[in-house]
Amino acid sequence: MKVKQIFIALALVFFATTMSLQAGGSEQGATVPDAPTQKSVQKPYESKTMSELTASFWQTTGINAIFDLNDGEKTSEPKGVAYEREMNWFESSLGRIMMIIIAFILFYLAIAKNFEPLLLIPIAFGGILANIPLAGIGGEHGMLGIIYNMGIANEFFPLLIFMGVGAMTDFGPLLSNPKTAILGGAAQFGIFGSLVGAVAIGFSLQDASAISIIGGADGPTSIFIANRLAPDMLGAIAVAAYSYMALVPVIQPPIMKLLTTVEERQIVMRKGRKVHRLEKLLFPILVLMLTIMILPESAPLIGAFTFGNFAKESGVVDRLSDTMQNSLINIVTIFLGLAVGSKLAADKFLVVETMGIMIIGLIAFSAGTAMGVIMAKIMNKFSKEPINPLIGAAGVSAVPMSARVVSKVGSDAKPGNILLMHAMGPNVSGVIGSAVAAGVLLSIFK
Amino acid sequence: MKVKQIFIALALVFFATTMSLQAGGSEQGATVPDAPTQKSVQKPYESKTMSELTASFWQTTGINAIFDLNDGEKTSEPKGVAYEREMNWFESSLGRIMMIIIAFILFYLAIAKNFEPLLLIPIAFGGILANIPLAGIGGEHGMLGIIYNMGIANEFFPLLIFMGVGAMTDFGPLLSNPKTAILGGAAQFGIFGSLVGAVAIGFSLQDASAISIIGGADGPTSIFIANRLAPDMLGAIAVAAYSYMALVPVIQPPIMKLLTTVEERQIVMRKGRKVHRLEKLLFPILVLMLTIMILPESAPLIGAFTFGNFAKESGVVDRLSDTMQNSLINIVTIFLGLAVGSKLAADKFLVVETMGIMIIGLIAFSAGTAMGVIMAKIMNKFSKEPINPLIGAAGVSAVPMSARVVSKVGSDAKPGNILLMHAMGPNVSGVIGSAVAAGVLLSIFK
Amino acid sequence: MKVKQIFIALALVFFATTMSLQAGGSEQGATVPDAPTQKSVQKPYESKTMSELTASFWQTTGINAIFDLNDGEKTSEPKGVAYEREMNWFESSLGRIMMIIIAFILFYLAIAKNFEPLLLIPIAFGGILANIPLAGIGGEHGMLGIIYNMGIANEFFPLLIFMGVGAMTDFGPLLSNPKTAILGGAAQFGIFGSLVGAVAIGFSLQDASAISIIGGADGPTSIFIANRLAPDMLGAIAVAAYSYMALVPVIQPPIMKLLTTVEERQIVMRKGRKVHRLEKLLFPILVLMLTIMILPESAPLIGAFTFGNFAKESGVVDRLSDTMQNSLINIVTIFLGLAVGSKLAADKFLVVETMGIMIIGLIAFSAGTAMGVIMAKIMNKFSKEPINPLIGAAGVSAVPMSARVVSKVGSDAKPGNILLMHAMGPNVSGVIGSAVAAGVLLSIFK
Amino acid sequence: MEVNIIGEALKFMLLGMGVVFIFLYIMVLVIKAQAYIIEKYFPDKVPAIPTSSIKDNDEKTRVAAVIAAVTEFRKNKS
Amino acid sequence: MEVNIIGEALKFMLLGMGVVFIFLYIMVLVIKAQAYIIEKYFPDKVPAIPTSSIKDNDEKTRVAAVIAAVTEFRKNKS
Amino acid sequence: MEVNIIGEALKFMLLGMGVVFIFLYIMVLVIKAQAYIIEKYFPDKVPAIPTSSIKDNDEKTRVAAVIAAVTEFRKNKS
Ligand code: NA
Ligand code: NA
Ligand code: NA
Repeated sequence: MKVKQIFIALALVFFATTMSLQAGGSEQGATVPDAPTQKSVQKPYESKTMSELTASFWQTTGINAIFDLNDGEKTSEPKGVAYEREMNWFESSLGRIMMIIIAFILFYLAIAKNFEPLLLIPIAFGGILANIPLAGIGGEHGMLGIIYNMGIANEFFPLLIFMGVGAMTDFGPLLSNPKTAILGGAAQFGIFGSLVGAVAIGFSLQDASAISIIGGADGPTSIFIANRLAPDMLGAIAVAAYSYMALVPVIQPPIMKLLTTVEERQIVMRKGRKVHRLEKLLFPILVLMLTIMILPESAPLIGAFTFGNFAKESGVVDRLSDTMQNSLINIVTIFLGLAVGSKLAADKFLVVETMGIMIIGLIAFSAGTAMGVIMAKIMNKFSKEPINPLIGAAGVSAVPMSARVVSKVGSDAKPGNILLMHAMGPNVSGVIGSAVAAGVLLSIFK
Repeated sequence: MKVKQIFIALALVFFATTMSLQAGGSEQGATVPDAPTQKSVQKPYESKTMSELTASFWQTTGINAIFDLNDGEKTSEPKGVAYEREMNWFESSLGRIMMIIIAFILFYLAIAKNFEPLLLIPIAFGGILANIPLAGIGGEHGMLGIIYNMGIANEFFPLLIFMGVGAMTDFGPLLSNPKTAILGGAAQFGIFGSLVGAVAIGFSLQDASAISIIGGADGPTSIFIANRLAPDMLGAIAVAAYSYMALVPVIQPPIMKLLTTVEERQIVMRKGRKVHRLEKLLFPILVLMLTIMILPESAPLIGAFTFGNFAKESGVVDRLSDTMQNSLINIVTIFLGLAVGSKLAADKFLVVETMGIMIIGLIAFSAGTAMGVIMAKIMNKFSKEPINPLIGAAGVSAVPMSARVVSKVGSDAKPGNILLMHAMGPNVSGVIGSAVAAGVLLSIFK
Repeated sequence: MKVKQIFIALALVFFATTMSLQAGGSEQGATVPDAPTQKSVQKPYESKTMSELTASFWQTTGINAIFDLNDGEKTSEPKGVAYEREMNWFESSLGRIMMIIIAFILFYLAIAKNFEPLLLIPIAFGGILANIPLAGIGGEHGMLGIIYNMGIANEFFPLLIFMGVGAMTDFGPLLSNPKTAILGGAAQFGIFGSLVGAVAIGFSLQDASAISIIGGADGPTSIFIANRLAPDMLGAIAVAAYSYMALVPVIQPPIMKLLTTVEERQIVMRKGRKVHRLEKLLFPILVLMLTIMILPESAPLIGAFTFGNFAKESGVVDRLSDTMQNSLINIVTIFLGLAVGSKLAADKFLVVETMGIMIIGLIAFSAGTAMGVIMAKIMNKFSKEPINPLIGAAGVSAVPMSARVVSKVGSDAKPGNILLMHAMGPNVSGVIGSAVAAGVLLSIFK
Repeated sequence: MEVNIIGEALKFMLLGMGVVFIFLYIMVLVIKAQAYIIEKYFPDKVPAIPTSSIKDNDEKTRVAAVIAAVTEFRKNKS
Repeated sequence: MEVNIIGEALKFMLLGMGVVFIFLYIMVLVIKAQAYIIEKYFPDKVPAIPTSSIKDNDEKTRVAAVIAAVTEFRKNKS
Repeated sequence: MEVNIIGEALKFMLLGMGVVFIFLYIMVLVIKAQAYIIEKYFPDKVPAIPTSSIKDNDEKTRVAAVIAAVTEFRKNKS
């Protein structure tokens, strides 16, 4: 067969030439004086008996690592070994198992309940990987650590996600009925109300601000702010933000029903006016200009968001807009989820603060929902056109889940009453509102 | 509801276990002696009255930043704070507004006139983001700065773009009528002619070389060379190169008409010979071998270009070739555009050199077009087969715009005379020609 | 024309404003005291006569670089100039030509013989680029060096490939007939047998371990392990692994035929049981849990692999799973291939060790194939259900080539006997087996 | 001291909610103004955005065309 | 010394092949146990995995539908 | 001095345009030689490049097939 012949001939030529020619050259090449040695130094390997070898293998099994409580294993830190500390016995054993169980519960919610699977599956899997003993996957040279340093530590991935979300967002419903934007403002009470709560239970003002952004119901914004104001709590904040976003169908409906009467939930809203294409094209630019004038601190977030939206609405760069909405955002979602999951390592997540963050986050979501609904009730009183108070709940953002939840609760109250488009207005203005609130918090601590 | 029960149970277990177990462990975990402190130090927050708070918020608004002329704001530098300098009043106020207006004009050209929207929209949007006061989006830790360091400062993105362009290029028309390659050489007079012009108006030889590459009408090549020879002017050079490429339909036709008679423009060219598939497969390798022998300095550019083309023509790696032509080049285009746009910051763009660069760039484009047409006229004189002199203009590259412009001017002169395929020969050889010229300039200053 | 007017007006405004306003500001802006000088220092250019200029250009041609044997060119190192050394005359001339010829042979195998083109084409092209004199494409600031540092030096790309392969893998055939997994274990004898061979011919234990992993027939695993145990030999190991994977259709059939009778090759296997969807969903999690318990050292590899598979089987994140299987793995394949190819530089590849690595690799492949077939013969003896010994050969992994080869040899012996699905079981368990073997080797040298 | 820090948080709330509402309120005004201006100067007729997206999307368009055709075909059959 | 190093390599082989076989053997047992349990507790009926993948893939689904339709159409024609 | 620097630039032009033309001229010669050789030794018959691209592209192929089918169907109808 021809291939074999070529192969053999090649090998022979190679062998002959290399051997003869390298003879002189190689000693010259082998030494690089006055330079870092190119050959990595290998530890001398000491001979071991078969049982010594087996015993030393046993030391590297996970079973041993988990059951040996005093093995002095170190934490994994994406910033490097200088930031590592020794784990206590709980973190290196039972804590790991608890976190893996939590990951399984997140899998269950994602797959069986379909709660935000695009986020929960990578996060929970990252959580498992981060809790594997000895492997150091969350460390500087581990896969999760590499990804973390690539895009979380510098806030790059959240901005790319925001860009993609911008390219997927249709501002039509908001432009069609602009006053619903106010509802997206009211729901930001979730942020500032929980801020007060957080300082009340003992967090510092800056930490409390970072935590309260969970009330913005917006993953990228939460990561962005946490990274600036309280990087140590980034993991718990991001996990809380995404978990509650996933739990929106569980958290919001009871609050919505509590604050509204059946009659209010049955209110049918009028169809908004038709929106000119030029309005959609100019809107992202207008929002960006407003941001520049009022609140440059929010400009990275709103800049990325409006860039994505402008690219889509321009209609002339569909190649790029499609890429933002698909391959780019998908790649970043995988990476972001895994890297956020790395903060589910027992030594980082199972700390006292986490419980506080989870509680404050829940309060923030509830307060935002409640204030959105209340503001919608007030607007309904004073508005000529009827406003269904349910759409106020969509103001927390959590695009597009909360708008879907609103629509579902609405059609439960009155079958056929589709509120989805009406809820999208507060929903997308809630994204802008959260970014503005984030900018205010950043500007305070600048 | 089941989910809630799970949730509550989980929270209780979590609370109980963490509290009791961490009690002993956490003080051990909290302190990392002899290591960089893990907890980022937060500035102590001093109590402020409501009006102090409002006043200090006002300091962080964009309106204040633009109207306060003596706020001593610093420039944003991707290389880090050590490279920052204080802005003068013009750069921090009126300059920003001028640049944002320029961005709007680029948007108009991209959307309404459809001039290179894939490049102008990201560049112009990046330009707006780079001119936002206080946000530092163009700085080392800002989104644009991160992207800049990721792929412009090291010339990686231009090469990836070249790879994708290679995978999109069909060398068939060139192989079918090889002597048209000479026209792609003549048009490089745009580079060397404008080099003379640039030194004449006072640029140094090395700066002049970097600027004159704009005449190559090739964005990635321009960025590659500017980065090597005159990194400070990279922004203006890249913007000039892409802007003039976008303006090819405006710049070229008058020159083409000036230098040709109506009869010449009406010349019908014969269809080229059929090209064997093997020729297309071997051509990228041949070009690369020639480059290695004559001009290794051009090898990064031509290497990336021929790799893309070879992957496509091999016919066995369509997965990879499709990726180069779509998701990869789209992602890189978004990033490259934004990062180039970051050089539209007023403090970098509104300098005296920029005007010179814009003027020299225009001269370069015009000189290249003219020399291409003149050479085509000469070839038409001496060739057996008729050559329409218009196709010489496509030699500047600017693939595929200038070939389209040639075809349009040709069919204006004689309806039904489609020169597109004939113009593609000089067009793609112009890309090679520019890369060769770039290599010569690099080799001179090595 | 409107555009021109805008353009001219813009230029005039720009010119006027910049000139007048910058007059005061620019001297302030131009100097950055006490900071790294922003303006890169340019070498003063000394005037040259035309013949001096031509002569100095000649010095930068590739022809000169290859024929001038004592030009003292340095190697290109992705780690930076400190790691460079001077080349000997062979490496800087004849060696380059030999390597380019080897690249051509790889092209021939990829295109004409269709052997693993997705890997061989980027690797071979990277090999050409790495052997270009003077261009330094494989160095720290060259395209290949940038990619190498981005994803090979830190083992990131192999893990991403593994993730994508996981998302493409269907464990159905293995779950349907689980005992065939044992065959994927037997074939790992290729690794450990060749380890003995490698120490016998003089490699150190650690180097021998790194080399023997070629017997795992798995590119990403090879790169991962080589990077940990013997980074200096990474290039030759990766090239050997991928080349032999490409040559599976040449290497395996003779061994398979030698060790089996025609009757054995004609054995028809029964169709496996139907697999429940839940089994497929849980399997990646189970494998990961086993890995955590027994062998955390394998967790990065198996973690990435099972993440991809779990994402696919979950059925709720098809966006992400599609991305892993397409745009992400394609992008990484391009980069990985080019970066591995950079190790085909003559100064790195044409060393005495390479010949040893190529020979050991071939032995490893052959030994693995043989032991897989022998184990299948033994299992056939003791099993109630008939087992075609050919499927043992698929245990080396090299997914899915070796399973295809098995199927081909099987249907050659008995037309219509499709063994593909039966061979997929050992094939995918061979991937897991290699990762486990890799973990054992890592744990020994920890 | 603890009362004090809660007081600060309440001030933050006042400032934050104030800025959020002001921002969104100006946004509402700007949207309305823009709608008014565009309706006045670009009534009805489709704006000058070229449909070059079609070039990039001929795949989609073709699929859409096929679907339309098949739908029609099914209708006609039943 | 060289004999010694080969001895070490042989020990590695013993350990390595042992761990590989143990790992895969436990895996086989776990697969069988899992299959037994799932067959027992989730017999036949499709598990609770939602088909939300369809949402993400309506493009594919549509293409499939079109292909089905055209296939049918061709059959009917001939 | 300024005359001098322009002189240098002119020399650069000479060298640069020279190299560009030489490079492209050799390229033209090589293209012609290649065409001659290929025409001579691989006349007409399609070269040995496998059409494995089809494997990667079955989606496209299917869409194309569907389009062809529908086109045919439309033709037949009218
Ligand atoms: Na929000
Ligand atoms: Na050019
Ligand atoms: Na294997």
